[in-house]
Amino acid sequence: MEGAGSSVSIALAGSGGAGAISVATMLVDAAGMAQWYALMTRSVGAQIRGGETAALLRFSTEPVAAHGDDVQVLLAFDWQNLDRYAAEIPLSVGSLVIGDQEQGAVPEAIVASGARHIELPLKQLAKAVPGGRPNMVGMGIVAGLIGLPLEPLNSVLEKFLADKGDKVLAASRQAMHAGYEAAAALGQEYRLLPGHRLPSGRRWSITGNQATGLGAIRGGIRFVAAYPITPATEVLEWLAGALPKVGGALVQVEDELAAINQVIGASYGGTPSLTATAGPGLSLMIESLGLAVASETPVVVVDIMRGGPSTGIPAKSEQADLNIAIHGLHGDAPHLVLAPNTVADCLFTTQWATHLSETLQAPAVVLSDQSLGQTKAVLDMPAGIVFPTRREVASAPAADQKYLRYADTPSGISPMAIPGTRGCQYTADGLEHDPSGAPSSRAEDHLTQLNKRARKLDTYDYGDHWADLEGEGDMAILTWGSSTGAAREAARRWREEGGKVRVLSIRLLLPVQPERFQRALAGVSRVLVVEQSHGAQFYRYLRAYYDLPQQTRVLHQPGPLPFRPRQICEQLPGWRTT
Amino acid sequence: MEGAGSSVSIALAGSGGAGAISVATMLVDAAGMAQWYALMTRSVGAQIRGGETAALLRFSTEPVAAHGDDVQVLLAFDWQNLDRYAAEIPLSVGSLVIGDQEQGAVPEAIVASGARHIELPLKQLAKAVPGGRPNMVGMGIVAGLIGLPLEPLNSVLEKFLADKGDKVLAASRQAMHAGYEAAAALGQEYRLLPGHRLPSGRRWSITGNQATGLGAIRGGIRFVAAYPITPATEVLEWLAGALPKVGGALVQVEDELAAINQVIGASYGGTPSLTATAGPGLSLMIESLGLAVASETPVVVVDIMRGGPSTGIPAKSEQADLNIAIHGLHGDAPHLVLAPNTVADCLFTTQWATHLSETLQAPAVVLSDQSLGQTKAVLDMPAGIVFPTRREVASAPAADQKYLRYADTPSGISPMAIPGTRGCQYTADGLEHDPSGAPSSRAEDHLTQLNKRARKLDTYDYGDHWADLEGEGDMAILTWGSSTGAAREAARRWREEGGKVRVLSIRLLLPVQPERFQRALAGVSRVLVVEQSHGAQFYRYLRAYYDLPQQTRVLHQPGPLPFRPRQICEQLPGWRTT
Amino acid sequence: MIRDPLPQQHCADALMRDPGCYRSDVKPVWCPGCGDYSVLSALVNALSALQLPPEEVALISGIGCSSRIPTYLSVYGFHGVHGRALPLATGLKLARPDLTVLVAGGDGDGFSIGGNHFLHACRRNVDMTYIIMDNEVYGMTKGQASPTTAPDWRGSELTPAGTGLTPFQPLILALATGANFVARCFSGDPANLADILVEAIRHPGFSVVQILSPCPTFRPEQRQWKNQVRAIPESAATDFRSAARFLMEDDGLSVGRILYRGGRKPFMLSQSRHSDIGDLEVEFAL
Amino acid sequence: MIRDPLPQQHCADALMRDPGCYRSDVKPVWCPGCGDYSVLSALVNALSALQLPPEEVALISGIGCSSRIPTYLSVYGFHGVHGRALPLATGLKLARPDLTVLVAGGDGDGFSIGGNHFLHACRRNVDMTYIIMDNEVYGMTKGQASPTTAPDWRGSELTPAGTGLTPFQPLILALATGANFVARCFSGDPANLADILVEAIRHPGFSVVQILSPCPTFRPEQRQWKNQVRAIPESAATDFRSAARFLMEDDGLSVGRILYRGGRKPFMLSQSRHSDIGDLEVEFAL
Amino acid sequence: MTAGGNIRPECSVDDLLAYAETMERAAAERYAELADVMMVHNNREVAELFRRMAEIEWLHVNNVIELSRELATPADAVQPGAGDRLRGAEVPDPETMHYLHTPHHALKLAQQYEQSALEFYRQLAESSKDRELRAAALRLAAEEEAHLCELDCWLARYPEPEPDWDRDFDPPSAVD
Ligand SMILES: Cc1ncc(C[n+]2csc(CCOP(=O)(O)OP(=O)(O)O)c2C)c(N)n1
Ligand SMILES: Cc1ncc(C[n+]2csc(CCOP(=O)(O)OP(=O)(O)O)c2C)c(N)n1
Ligand code: SF4
Ligand code: SF4
Ligand SMILES: [Mg+2]
Ligand SMILES: [Mg+2]
Repeated sequence: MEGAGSSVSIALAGSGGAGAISVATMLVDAAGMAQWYALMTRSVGAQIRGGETAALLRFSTEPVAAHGDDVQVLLAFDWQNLDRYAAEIPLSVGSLVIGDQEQGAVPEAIVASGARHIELPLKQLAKAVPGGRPNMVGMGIVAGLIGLPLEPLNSVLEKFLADKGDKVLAASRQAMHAGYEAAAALGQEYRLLPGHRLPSGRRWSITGNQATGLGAIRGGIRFVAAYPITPATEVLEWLAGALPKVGGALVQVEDELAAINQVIGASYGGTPSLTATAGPGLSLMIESLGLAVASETPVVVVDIMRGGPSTGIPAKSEQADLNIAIHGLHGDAPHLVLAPNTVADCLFTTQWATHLSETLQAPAVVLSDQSLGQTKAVLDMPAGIVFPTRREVASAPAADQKYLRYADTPSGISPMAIPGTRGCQYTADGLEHDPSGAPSSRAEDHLTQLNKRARKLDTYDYGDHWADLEGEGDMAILTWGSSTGAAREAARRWREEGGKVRVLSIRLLLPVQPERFQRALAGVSRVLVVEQSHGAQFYRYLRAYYDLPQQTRVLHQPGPLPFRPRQICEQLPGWRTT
Repeated sequence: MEGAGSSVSIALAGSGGAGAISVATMLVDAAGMAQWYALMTRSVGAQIRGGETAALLRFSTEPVAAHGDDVQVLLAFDWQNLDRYAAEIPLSVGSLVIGDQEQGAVPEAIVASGARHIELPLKQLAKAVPGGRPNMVGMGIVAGLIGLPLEPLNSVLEKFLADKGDKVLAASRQAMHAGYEAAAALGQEYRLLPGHRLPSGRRWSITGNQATGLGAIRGGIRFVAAYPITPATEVLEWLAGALPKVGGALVQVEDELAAINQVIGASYGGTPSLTATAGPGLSLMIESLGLAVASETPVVVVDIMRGGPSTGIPAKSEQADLNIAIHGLHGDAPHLVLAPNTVADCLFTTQWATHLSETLQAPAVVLSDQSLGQTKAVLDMPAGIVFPTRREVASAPAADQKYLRYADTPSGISPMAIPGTRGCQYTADGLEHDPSGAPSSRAEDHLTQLNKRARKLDTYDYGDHWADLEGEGDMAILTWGSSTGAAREAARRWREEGGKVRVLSIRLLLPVQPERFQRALAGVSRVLVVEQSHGAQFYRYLRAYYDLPQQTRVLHQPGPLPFRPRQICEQLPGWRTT
Repeated sequence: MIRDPLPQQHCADALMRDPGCYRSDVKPVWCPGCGDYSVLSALVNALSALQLPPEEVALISGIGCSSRIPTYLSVYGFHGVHGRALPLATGLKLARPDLTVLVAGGDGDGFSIGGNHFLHACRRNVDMTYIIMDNEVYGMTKGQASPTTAPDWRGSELTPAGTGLTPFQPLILALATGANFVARCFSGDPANLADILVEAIRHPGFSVVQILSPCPTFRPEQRQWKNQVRAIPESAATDFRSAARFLMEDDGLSVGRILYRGGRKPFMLSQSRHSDIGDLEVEFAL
Repeated sequence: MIRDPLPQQHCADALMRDPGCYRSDVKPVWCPGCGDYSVLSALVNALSALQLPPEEVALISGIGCSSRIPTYLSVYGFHGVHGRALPLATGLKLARPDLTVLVAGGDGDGFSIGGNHFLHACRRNVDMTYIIMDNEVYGMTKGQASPTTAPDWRGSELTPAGTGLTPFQPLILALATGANFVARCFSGDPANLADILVEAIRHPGFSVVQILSPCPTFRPEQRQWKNQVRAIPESAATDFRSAARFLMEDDGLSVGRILYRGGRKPFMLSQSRHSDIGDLEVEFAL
Repeated sequence: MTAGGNIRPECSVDDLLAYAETMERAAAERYAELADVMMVHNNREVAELFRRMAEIEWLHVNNVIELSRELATPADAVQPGAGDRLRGAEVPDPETMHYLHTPHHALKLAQQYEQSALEFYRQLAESSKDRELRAAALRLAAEEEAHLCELDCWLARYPEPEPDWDRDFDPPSAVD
């Protein structure tokens, strides 16, 4: 399906310790240095160590945000338990499978795909080099297959093996070369065209979770409370290292209840604050998110979604925390919900979420997911957007005036006093209150504050960032988050075949933007909703808040398998004709 | 507005200690004995003791589920801070206000209503009786005004003052008589017609929270874990006394996280189990509700809703936890959500929820609210419905078979082994699993279990209990929970004026019943949605899951003020003409 | 409120801040006779003695009668959710080490739902003062047993036969987990309480002050506390061991003295090195 | 799995149940070298020694590497959510006092997120046995500091300078809050561990068994534990005081003995009186 | 509780006057607070009484200031410690309050504290060897005595209430 030449998909598999992941990581960086784009996701077994592991790679001459339909080349270091995740490595008749016969027969699941199969003596080739390892041979094979020049390969090897000593480096280089040469015999079919030359440093290699961390720092976050959870831990780990360098700090806490309350406390003190978690942790933060709403304290909570419900499938992706993010709070609790839709967008969306949360004095939930967060991608250096405003703070009132923390302003945003400001002392409260903050159970005060809290979010002008719209025509794909990549690729193919289609990927999920939505979909009569959830949560959300055309279809599937562009394409033509 | 003769609304007010609540409670019981119906709600200030207190009473010859539009008589023992909750005592030009001039002038807020005002020397009358108290005089006045016979009055006095000694009883009786006589001078205007005579014991006097407790026990609940929270504490307190009498038990626990997990544990052991809480507690239970979904453990969680968000307005009512109850869980987590719509229905709905939860091995959330829960009502003895089935349990499998806890059955319900059952040992899990319960992250297993968990809820036949439908015509009021009472009264008035209208009050909020809904609304072209939330949560929910006619209006208002039938009526005719 | 006829303004500026400067104009909803009134008096007197500018003090609480206290002071306050005052305060202090951070609440808030944060706050030893108004009951929800309630108290419908549980010993746990200052006081002696609060606030690290503060509404028998409390003997307060040993034997009614002052360094976040965001981005550039 | 060649069936019926009878056919995903394997062995041996019918035993856990253990046994199991094993087990035992209820998990699960339930489980003293596999790290999330981690351990990117926190002392807290049986063992001595587990399960009330169980993956230095542990002296285990005193001095590496056995009556719910539901309804009838 | 804090027979007049001023001030504030408490709980009658007491205590404050001026003592001889302000003999204890208290109770309460103040000053006057101090103490004692007389008069107007004065038919309310 994808044009060999401008994009190629390759999977590396083997039991843990075989080194599939480290090889894939190096290949991604090398590809970036070779002026290509790349992305890499991984699939792991249930074991902490030594489990089945696969790295799914895509190299491309153009920026790339999703995997293709099929894996064109599968290189397996061994066949241990491959059937446990064979479903995640879509092979077809056109695929090439490279195995080492020393590792036994090709599993049935692979044979059944009809893929072409050849044997290469990876282990033997490695053994020929003193200290050589099969994974390095494999790295050479992949590099050779796609035509990756040796220079970047050598430099990533040097970088990754810097602390291993010269002997290891030399052996690795030699083993890689052996693979590189072996690949020559396999033909030119998988070679990539040259990419666009960009100045050094203009391509980045980054994971979504790192991008989220960087976006937070760019947005101004300087305090983070952390409780580890898969797949959010890397956001926290990256921030732990980065924050102190910019005058911020991260603290590991006892649980998610502490995490959310610590960030509320820090933010109350004037420091933009964030915590990152996954579904189970978000569940525990729900009560205190409501406190942030009622006390009007800005905080950012990043949820790196994983398979649910409950503990679910921790290491795999799903877009099924939309419901809880939108509707999870008790009482009427307006807040912000945003979702990045590419690895790069993890940076922008987290930064914007921080900006909005600070500006609007409301909690923001950022819904990333495992597939964005743990994807490592080579991409164009993200633009350095700077948002102007920051939290509206109060200064000492005139002598005859009393500071009203929850003043009923026209915008709904009330200047917030930062402790230390003389004359503005107030008590922030989760109890309903009057404008001064004093507890009140009067209907009138309740209504005023409910109106105010809703108004500040509803009337703010979010501009064009609310969603990404591309394409034209009377047909639209409506999607969000990590499903956007596959949807865009499907749309591209559709257009290449002469069709017209819009793709609307909503970044700002709450507050809803009905007017902008209507404008974006003006003239659209057919909609395909694409989302990775069993319960069609996004579709239900759209129905609740937006007007959809009569002809609306929903393509929803749970995790852990990501959408393949083909699945979306299949919905388009069939639908067009019926 | 309401016909004096068949219904009368009376408010008793005074600062805490004046005895307004106790008098109102006695009057309700006495009215029931006098073959009437009654209901009583209360409004209290922020003080634990000695705060402003009002009891709102309605007496009627027919069963009654909501307050009327206005209070016809306000009897104030004093005027302390009445303005703090004057909004909750709607007076009109036709109302009568009785005060004691010794307590100072009538507050401006009362005068402004235009109500007629007379003075009675309550305190003096009381003082005339040694040991007499003004509240007893007040009780006599109200009883006299509505024509409550002396016999039931005396017997409730005896019951309530049983442990206070003869002297107190005699003094109270005498003071009450003094009031009774004083009322004679006030005319016949507020006298009620005689009610239907029912055999003794066929009328009950009960609060919604007590009815919830009784429903739980009738449903089979035998284990309750309790963490106190307003306004759910009384459910727990009643159950603490009642459970041991039927072989069950209640345990007070350290927090809501413990409560939900204890009931999951007890239920896993085979004992139908429940916990009751309010919004903040429900928020804390969210993560483990997901565990109940994934592990397929039946549990019932009663949420007595109060004003939100966050700590909100703990002692007042609101219907704003619908969102969290429906959508609050992370991942795709199908479960049951039910809501009673009258005080009596608290019994039925909790019982039914228990039945469904046990049958379907899924958690059920019951959304009652402060206004149902803390209303004391005289009503017809609820019917003793008995549901046949109970949890489908597994027995020892054949020797060559392995017990599969999460077997993919056609109904989606898999027989559950109760610990102690030989040969069926399994591990219940919140991790995704295969049919045996062993952890699995395979797409196939995930899909099977997601399908199964959705299917068991979606395909079950819930019968007619899913909603209450009354009336006919092409216009419908769509409502739920405690707003139903006012909606029904509005509809009744509408019909009395010759109009036609249906009232559909949805009891089973999740899983949704689109076919039943369509049938119930067949021929309806105009819908008025009525709900007590600022964010129109019920309306959004309806849009998400049901098809509403083009002409749909929403009447939504936050707490704490309840709907008055007039507000709903006003929406009907205006709407009809436009 | 009838106040010292001096104008309020002096509170912000004057060299001498009266206790009244630390009170807000919101009137407590506590029941007359509640011990929390005296805690409030003692606290404002302590703040006055310390002459802390009100805007540099923050008082954080959870939910409960006692947790209503921030609204009654003129310092910065946060009335959070039930059981989470300590992490909220911790976040604030870590981000704003310049503020004087106080935490206040009840035995239910702190030891039932909030028990985990209590342990971890003691371990973490952030420089804050935790003021627990212990009435051995959940006042606000109408009188249920709390973790410090005696096992045989039968006053609640939820536990009609008593809880049967070993009462929670906050000070033993505070010592065992690392709190840096431990004292027990009685609201009925607000003068002594004020003195000890001054010391607690001054002492670096996490200070725990348990205050027996009666709830006459749901525990009327606590009106007798004033006849039952006794002074903690000086010998109990010589060091960690003697404090621990004393607490293990004590019935909980010994009050009025600092039991332990530790020398552990308070926990702080280091946020020293400053560099540009651009420097962080270098790691991603190819 | 290589198993006793006897048919499985005998496990249910035979008079003599082998340890193998208590193992399921699901293979652990633990890393080779993980201490939890030995805990599993010791536990099945203990159950075999007690000859408990597998269907009358329930093993409840939270989330973590160690918390995976129920799946590996052939008893009833519940792998709940992170930190909530104790309340889940408590509910089960209260409702089903006939079952033998065991709780297992890690130091993160039990003392970080689950710390509050730990305190209250000790106070409540329900007849259960709590088996903590303490590796001083969060294994499952790839090696962060747990409450029992030494303050200067720098192995995690989340706490690159160490936590700086006083380590959590589970056994001191267990004693202080009312646990009825307290022991510390080492997974490297599974025979001793099995013996102590037998005693712990037999002992009425809440039994706490802390097991040093190394995580060679994230704490490779724990491979040295086998050379570092020493036996708890007999004198430490004579009574509550001696146990408490010993624990306060100990560095946490003394193992292999029951430190305390108390005589407190286990908590149970009384559900004695039986009457008809109709009798309950009388109170409402007018 | 040590009534009188650090004030001993061997203290100076300056100390006594500083103490007295602090105490009278504290008592005034406390009565005002009790008045507020009773207002919040809708016990207007008792609130009014406490308000009166507060006013009287403010008069005492002024009298002490007057006395200081007469004796030309420096304004703040002793810096009171945190607790000293609360350590006074006549600062009423809020924990004796009840929301259903009648004026009778309130007056009894006041009487108790005024009495203890009176005794404190009297004892000081008797045991001190310093003439000036004795004179000052006696003057302060006389003031308390006058106040006590006034209280006696009021009390006569408010006879003891029924024994079940604290019976509240209404249940307490839960607000959070
Ligand atoms: C999550 C949550 N659960 C329960 C409650 C109800 N609640 C409010 S205060 C309280 C107990 C208060 O007891 P304590 O902390 O001792 O304070 P006191 O009122 O005795 O001063 C409870 C259970 C709540 N507000 N939030
Ligand atoms: C609510 C929630 N927060 C965080 C996690 C992530 N998590 C899983 S296991 C674990 C820690 C496990 O540590 P421990 O209990 O010591 O077990 P070990 O793996 O060391 O045996 C964490 C933080 C989770 N599953 N759920
Ligand atoms: S209920 Fe108890 S704790 Fe609460 S205010 Fe009243 S006396 Fe104080
Ligand atoms: S990570 Fe550590 S605790 Fe987890 S299985 Fe491996 S060795 Fe055991
Ligand atoms: Mg308390
Ligand atoms: Mg661990």
